[in-house]
Amino acid sequence: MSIQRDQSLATPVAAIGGGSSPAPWKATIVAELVEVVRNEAVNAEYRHLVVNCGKEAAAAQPGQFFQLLCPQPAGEQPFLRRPMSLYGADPDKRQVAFLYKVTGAGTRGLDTLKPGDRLDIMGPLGVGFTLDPAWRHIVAVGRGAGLATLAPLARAARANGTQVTAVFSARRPELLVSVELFQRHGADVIAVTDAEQTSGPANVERILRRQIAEGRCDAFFTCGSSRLMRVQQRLAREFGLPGQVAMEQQMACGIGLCYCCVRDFNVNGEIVNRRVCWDGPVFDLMEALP
Amino acid sequence: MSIQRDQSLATPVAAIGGGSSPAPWKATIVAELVEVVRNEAVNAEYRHLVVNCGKEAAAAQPGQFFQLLCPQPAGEQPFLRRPMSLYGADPDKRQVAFLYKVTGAGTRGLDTLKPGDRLDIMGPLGVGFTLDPAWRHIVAVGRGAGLATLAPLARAARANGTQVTAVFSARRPELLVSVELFQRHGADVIAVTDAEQTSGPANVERILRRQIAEGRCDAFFTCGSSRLMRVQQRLAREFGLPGQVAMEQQMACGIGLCYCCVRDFNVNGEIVNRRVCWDGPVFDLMEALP
Amino acid sequence: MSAAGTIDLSVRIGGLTLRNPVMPASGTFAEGLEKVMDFNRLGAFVTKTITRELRAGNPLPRVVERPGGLINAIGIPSKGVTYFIETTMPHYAAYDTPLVVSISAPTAEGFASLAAELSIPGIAAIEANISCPNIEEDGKAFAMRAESTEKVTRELRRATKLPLWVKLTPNTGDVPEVARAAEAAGADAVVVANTILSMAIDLKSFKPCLGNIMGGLSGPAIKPIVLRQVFQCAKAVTIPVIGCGGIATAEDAVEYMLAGASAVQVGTATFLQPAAMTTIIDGLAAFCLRREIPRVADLIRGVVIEEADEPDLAWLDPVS
Amino acid sequence: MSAAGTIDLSVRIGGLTLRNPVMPASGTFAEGLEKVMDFNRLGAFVTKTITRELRAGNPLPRVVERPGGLINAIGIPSKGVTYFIETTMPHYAAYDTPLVVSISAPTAEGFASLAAELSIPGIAAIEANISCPNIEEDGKAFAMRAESTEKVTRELRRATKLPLWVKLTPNTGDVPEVARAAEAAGADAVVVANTILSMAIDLKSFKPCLGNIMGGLSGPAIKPIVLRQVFQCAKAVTIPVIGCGGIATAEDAVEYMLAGASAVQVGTATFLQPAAMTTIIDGLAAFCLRREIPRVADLIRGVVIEEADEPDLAWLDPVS
Ligand SMILES: Cc1cc2nc3c(=O)[nH]c(=O)nc-3n(C[C@H](O)[C@H](O)[C@H](O)COP(=O)(O)OP(=O)(O)OC[C@H]3O[C@@H](n4cnc5c(N)ncnc54)[C@H](O)[C@@H]3O)c2cc1C
Ligand SMILES: Cc1cc2nc3c(=O)[nH]c(=O)nc-3n(C[C@H](O)[C@H](O)[C@H](O)COP(=O)(O)OP(=O)(O)OC[C@H]3O[C@@H](n4cnc5c(N)ncnc54)[C@H](O)[C@@H]3O)c2cc1C
Ligand SMILES: Cc1cc2nc3c(=O)[nH]c(=O)nc-3n(C[C@H](O)[C@H](O)[C@H](O)COP(=O)(O)O)c2cc1C
Ligand SMILES: Cc1cc2nc3c(=O)[nH]c(=O)nc-3n(C[C@H](O)[C@H](O)[C@H](O)COP(=O)(O)O)c2cc1C
Ligand code: FES
Ligand code: FES
Repeated sequence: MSIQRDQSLATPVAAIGGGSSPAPWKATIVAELVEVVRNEAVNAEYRHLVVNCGKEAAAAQPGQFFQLLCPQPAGEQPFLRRPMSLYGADPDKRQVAFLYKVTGAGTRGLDTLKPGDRLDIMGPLGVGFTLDPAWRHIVAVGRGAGLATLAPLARAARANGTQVTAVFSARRPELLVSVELFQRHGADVIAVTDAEQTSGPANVERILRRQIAEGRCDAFFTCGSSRLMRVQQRLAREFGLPGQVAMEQQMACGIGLCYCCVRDFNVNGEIVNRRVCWDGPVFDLMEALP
Repeated sequence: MSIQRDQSLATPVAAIGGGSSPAPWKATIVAELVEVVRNEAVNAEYRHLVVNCGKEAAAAQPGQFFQLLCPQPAGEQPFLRRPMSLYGADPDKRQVAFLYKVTGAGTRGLDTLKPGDRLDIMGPLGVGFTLDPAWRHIVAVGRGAGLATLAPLARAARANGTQVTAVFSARRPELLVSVELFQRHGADVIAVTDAEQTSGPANVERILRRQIAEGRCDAFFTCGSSRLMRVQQRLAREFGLPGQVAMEQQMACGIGLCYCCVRDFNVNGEIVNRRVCWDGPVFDLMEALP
Repeated sequence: MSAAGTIDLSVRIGGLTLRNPVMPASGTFAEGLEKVMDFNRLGAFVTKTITRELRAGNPLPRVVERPGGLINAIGIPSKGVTYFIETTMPHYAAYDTPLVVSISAPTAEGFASLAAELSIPGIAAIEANISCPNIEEDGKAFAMRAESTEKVTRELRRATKLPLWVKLTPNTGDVPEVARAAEAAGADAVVVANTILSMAIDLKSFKPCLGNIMGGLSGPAIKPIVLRQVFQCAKAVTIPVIGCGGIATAEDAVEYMLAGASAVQVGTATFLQPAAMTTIIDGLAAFCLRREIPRVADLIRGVVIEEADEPDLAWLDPVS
Repeated sequence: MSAAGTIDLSVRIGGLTLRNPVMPASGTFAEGLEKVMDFNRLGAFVTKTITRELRAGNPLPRVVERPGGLINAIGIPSKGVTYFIETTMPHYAAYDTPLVVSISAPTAEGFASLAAELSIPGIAAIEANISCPNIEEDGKAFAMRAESTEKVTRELRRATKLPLWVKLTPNTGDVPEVARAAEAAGADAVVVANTILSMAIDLKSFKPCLGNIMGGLSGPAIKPIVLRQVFQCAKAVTIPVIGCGGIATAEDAVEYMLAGASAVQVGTATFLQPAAMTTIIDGLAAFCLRREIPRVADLIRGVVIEEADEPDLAWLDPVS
C-alpha cells in the first residue's frame, strides 16, 4: 500500500470514462499530501505539528479530527491511519496544526517528520463542538491529549463572544499545554496537577462549583479524563447545565464504515451504540458513558 | 521485518544461556549495518556506492558478491535482498564498493541512500575468480553490469603479475564503466559499442583471435553477455584455453539454502544443476550454459 | 486498438451490466464515503452485511493491525432488515449505481426469507455472505463445505429472482469445489473471498488483541492467497468470479482480472486511501489505454499459461 | 523469579529435549549457514525435505516476492536418500545439536520405507512433510484431510521408533482436525504449518510469476493466519505443536509460544537476516529475563483467555 497522494482527487480523469458524473461533485473530506511546516517538541511529552494543506482541511472546526497516515519509523510498520484532533486551523494561511504525544509506532513515525517533508492527512472528520451564541461563559476541562482537542475552542469562543474558563489537568506543571493559547484568547486558565496534588476530582469539583456559583458556567466542554467527565456529569445534572465531551476510541476507517470505534451511550435510559468517528467524536455530555 | 543490524553478531549474549559454545566460533559471512560513504551516478545508468564495513566484508575477493537489504523507496516494498557484485574492496580502509544500475524497486531504494545513511549488507558471498600465478596475460570480456563484476580483477591481476586486456561492450561509449580503473592498473582496454556497431559477436571474435594470436590470452574471464560467452567458449575449445564466467540468477537467500538460483551446467556431457549463489557465481567457462 | 478516451470499462456480472468493475467490499462501505467520492462513478454499491434482527456485534477491541494487513472481528452489528429498507436504502436512491445488499443468516431458511424480503425495487442483486456459521451443521461456516453451500444457494435461488452473488470463505481447503456447488445451485456469481481467519496476541498482557479472540485478516497481506483462489475458481466455474482480497491499486485489480475475476471489490484499502476505488477506476482506464486494450473486460481470465508451464501435477502443492 | 543469566531455555518435544525452542524450517537451511552462526547454539537442525529418488525440482522462476512475503515453488529438488546419508549427514555429525530429517513421498508406503531407512544413529527425529500430494487419493495433499493424515502417520509410526513430527498444511479448512488425526495415529508432535498456496501474475507479460504457476507464501504476511492455526491445534491435541510461519523476531516466537507452540521454526526470516535464529534465541532469553519468567517453557500455551472473551460461538467465523 503506497503512501501517496490519492491522485484522483487532484486530477479527476474524466476523459477516460468510468462513470457518468452529471452534477459537478465536490469532496468535503479529502486525503491529501501536505507539506510539514513545523514539527517540534513543546515539552517532554508533546510535539507540535503544523502543515500546509488545502482549503477543505483548513476549514476544520474545533473538535473535529484528522486521520494521519504516519511514516514508518525504522523497523516498524504502522498499517492504519492514526486519529489526531485538530489543534488549530488557519483557513487564510491554509494550515492545520496538531499536538501529539509519542506513544507507539504511528506517533514515533510522526516524530521523524522534518519541515518540508510530506504527510498524508485525511479530514476534516467527525462532528465537532457546538457553541450556542447565547452562552456567555463556558468551562473547558481537559487532561492529557484532551488539552489538544479543546485548544481550538479558545479562539472559536472568543469569536462567539463567549468567555472561557479552562481547567487544565496534568501530571506535572511543565506538561501543561495550550495554557498560553487560551490566555492569549482571553480565557482564564486554572491549572491543576498531580505533582501539586490539586488534580483530584474533589478539588476539581470545588473549582467547578465556584465557576457555577459565580455564573461563569453556561456549559461544560471536556476531553481526556473520564474521572473529570463524571464530575461534570454530576454537576450538570445537579444544575441543569448542558455539556459536550470529545471521546476517543481506536479507529480503522475514521469515516463511519467499519464499526470498530463504537461506544455505548445512554440515551434517555436506553443504551445505544455509536461510532466515535462519525456520530462523534463530540457527544452530549449526559449521554456519554465512561 | 525490521531492517536492523543483527545484534547477535556484534554482541553474543553468552551470559543468558541458549546453547553450549565450546570452541570460539567465528562468522566468515556477516550481515552488518554499514555506513554509506558515497552514492553517486557515474553515468546515465550506473551508480557508484561505497560503504565503510567490517573486516570480513572488506576481505571480499573479485567475483564474490553481497546481498544488500535495500531501503524501501516511496510506495514500494522490496522484500528480498538484492545481489550485487563486489566492485572494489579495500581491506585497509575497511571499505567495499558496488556499481549498480537502477532497474527496479530494490535498486531504486539503493538510489535513495546518502552519505552517512546506513545500509545492511551481507557477505562476502559465493566463489570468486581464481588467478593462476602462471598466467602472463588474461582477457576479460564484459558487458552491462558484467563490467562491475570484472572490475576488481584489474587490481588482483596486477598483484598477481598478470597483464590484462579488457574488451568492454556497451550500448553507447558514455555508458562504459571501469575503463579508467582498468587502465590505472595497467590494462589495455578495447571498447566496443552498439552505437559504433563494433559490439557484434563477429567483431569481438576478431578482437579475441588477435589477442590469442599475439599470445596475450592465457585465460578468458567474462560476465554479462551470453552471446559473448558463447564466442569465448568456441575460441577456448578451439585453442584449448581455460576460462571463468560469472553468472547471474535471481536469488532469495544468497547462501545456498533455497535452491531458487539454480542453473544447468554441462559437466563432461552430463547436465548438472548448481546454485549460482553458492557453487558460483563464478563457474568454469566450458561448463556454463547460456 | 483504441483511441484515447474510449476505453470501455463495463463488465457483465450475471444479469447485470456494471459501468466498471470496481465496487466496495461488504463492511467497508457506508454513506459517509459520499463526502470523499462521487458515488455515480462506482461500478456498484455493496452494503455491510445485514441480518433480519438487530445484532450487537462483537466485544471490543474489534480490529488490530499487523504489517500489511488488518485483523477484524467486528461481528455483524446490524440494525435489522426493516431499518435497512426504511432508512439505509433511501440514501442510495439518488444515485445511478446498482445497489447490492449483503445478507447473512444462521440457517438456509433464514437466508431465503431475508432474500425474499429484499427482492424489491431499488435492489439490484443479493450478495449472500455465507462465511457465517451454519447452526444446523455443527457451527461450520456454510462456505466451508460444498454441501452446505449448495443447500443454502438452492434455497436462496428459490427465494429470489434477483441476481444472486454468493460470497465464499477462503478458510477452506477446496474453494473451487465450493464455487462449483454455488454455481450448480444457481448462483449468478461468486465473490472470492471473505477474510482469512487469524489471530494476534498482545505481548504486554498476554491476552488476544481482539475481543473475539480470533478475527479475519484483510489487506495486501492476503492478496497472493486470494488471487490464487480466484484463479482456481475461474477455472472451476463458468459464472463470473468477483475478486476480493487486498486490492489497493489498479495493478492489483488488473492482476485479479487476469487471474479470472470479472469485477473486483475493494475493502481495507479504503481505510487507508478513502478514494481508493475511484483511483483504481482511473488507473484501470489508464492501464488499458497504455497497453492498447480496448475493453477492460478483455483482461478477464487473460493470464497466459504456456504449455511448458503446466504444473507437474504430482507435486502441485507448494510443499517446496 | 529468576536471577539474571539463568533463564532455562530448554523445551521438550515428544521424547527429545532441545536446548532451546528455535530451529530452522525445512528448506531454508543448509550447511552454508555454518559460516554465519554457531550451529551449536540451535535447538535442532531440520533438513530440506528429502525423497527416496533424485528429483529435479520445479521450473524457474522459483520465487517471487510480495510485500511482507515470498512465494516459492522450489519443488523438492533432492539428491535422494543415499546421497543424504553418505554426504549430507556427516556435515552435522560434528555438532552437539539434534538432526531432524524432513522426508516426503507420494504414498504412505513410500513415507514408511523412507522413515525406516533413516532410522539410524545420528538422526534424532523424522519430520514428515505430508503437504505433498497423495497420489493414491486424487492428488490432494495428505495433510488436507484427516483420513489420509491418519493413514500416513500410522504407517510412519509402524516404520520408525524415532520421534515422529508431522508437518501440516495450512491449506485446509480444518487444521485442528488434521492435527488430531496425526496425534491419534501416533505422531509425537505436529509442525504447523507449511506455506500457504498463492499466486502472482506478471503485469508485463501477463504470465504467472512462477514457473510452477502457483507456489507457497511464507514470511511475515502469513504470521497471523498460522498463529491462529497453532492456537486451534494446541487446543485440539496434547502432543507438542511446533509453530512455523513468518517468525522473524523473538517477539514473534513469544507470540507463537503463548498461542500454544512448544518450539518454533524459522524459515524466510533467515533469507533476510541470516543470523535470525540466534538473534531470536538471544531475544527469547532477554524477554524472559525482562518479564521475570524463569523458563521459556512457561510461555507455552500462556495466552490469557478471559471468560468474558470467549467468542460468541454462533458467530465465531470472522465474517465481520
Ligand atoms: C478522535 C481522536 C482524537 C485524538 N487526538 C489526539 C491528539 O490530538 N493528540 C494526541 O496525542 N493523541 C490524540 N488521540 C490519540 C491518538 O490517536 C493515539 O495516541 C495514537 O493513535 C497512537 O498511535 P501509536 O501508533 O503511536 O500507538 P500504538 O499504541 O502503537 O497504536 C496502536 C493502535 O491503537 C490505536 N490507539 C492507541 N492509542 C489510542 C488512543 N488513545 N485513542 C485511539 N486510538 C488509539 C492506534 O490508533 C493504533 O490503531 C486521539 C484519538 C482519537 C480517537
Ligand atoms: C551474483 C550477482 C551479481 C550482480 N551484480 C550486479 C552488479 O554489480 N551491478 C548491477 O547493477 N547488477 C548486478 N546484478 C543484478 C542485480 O542483482 C539486479 O539488477 C537487482 O537485483 C535488481 O533488483 P531490482 O529490485 O532493482 O529490480 P526488480 O526487477 O524489481 O527485481 C525483482 C526481483 O528480480 C531479481 N532480479 C532482477 N534482475 C536481476 C538480475 N539481473 N540478476 C539477478 N536477479 C535479478 C531481484 O533481485 C528481485 O528479486 C547482479 C546479480 C547477481 C545474481
Ligand atoms: C472492518 C471489516 C468489516 C467487514 N465486514 C464484512 C461484512 O459485513 N460482510 C462481509 O461479507 N465481509 C465483510 N468484510 C470482509 C470484506 O468484505 C472483504 O471480503 C475482506 O476484507 C477482503 O478484502 P480487502 O482485503 O480488500 O479488505 C469486512 C472486512 C473488514 C476489514
Ligand atoms: C524457499 C523455501 C523452501 C521450502 N522448502 C520446504 C521443504 O523442502 N519442506 C518443507 O516441509 N517446507 C519447506 N518450506 C516451508 C518452510 O519450511 C516453512 O514451513 C514456511 O516457509 C513457513 O515459515 P516461514 O514463514 O518462517 O518461512 C520452504 C519454504 C521456503 C520459503
Ligand atoms: S473508525 Fe470505522 S466506523 Fe469509526
Ligand atoms: S539464492 Fe538461495 S540457494 Fe542460491
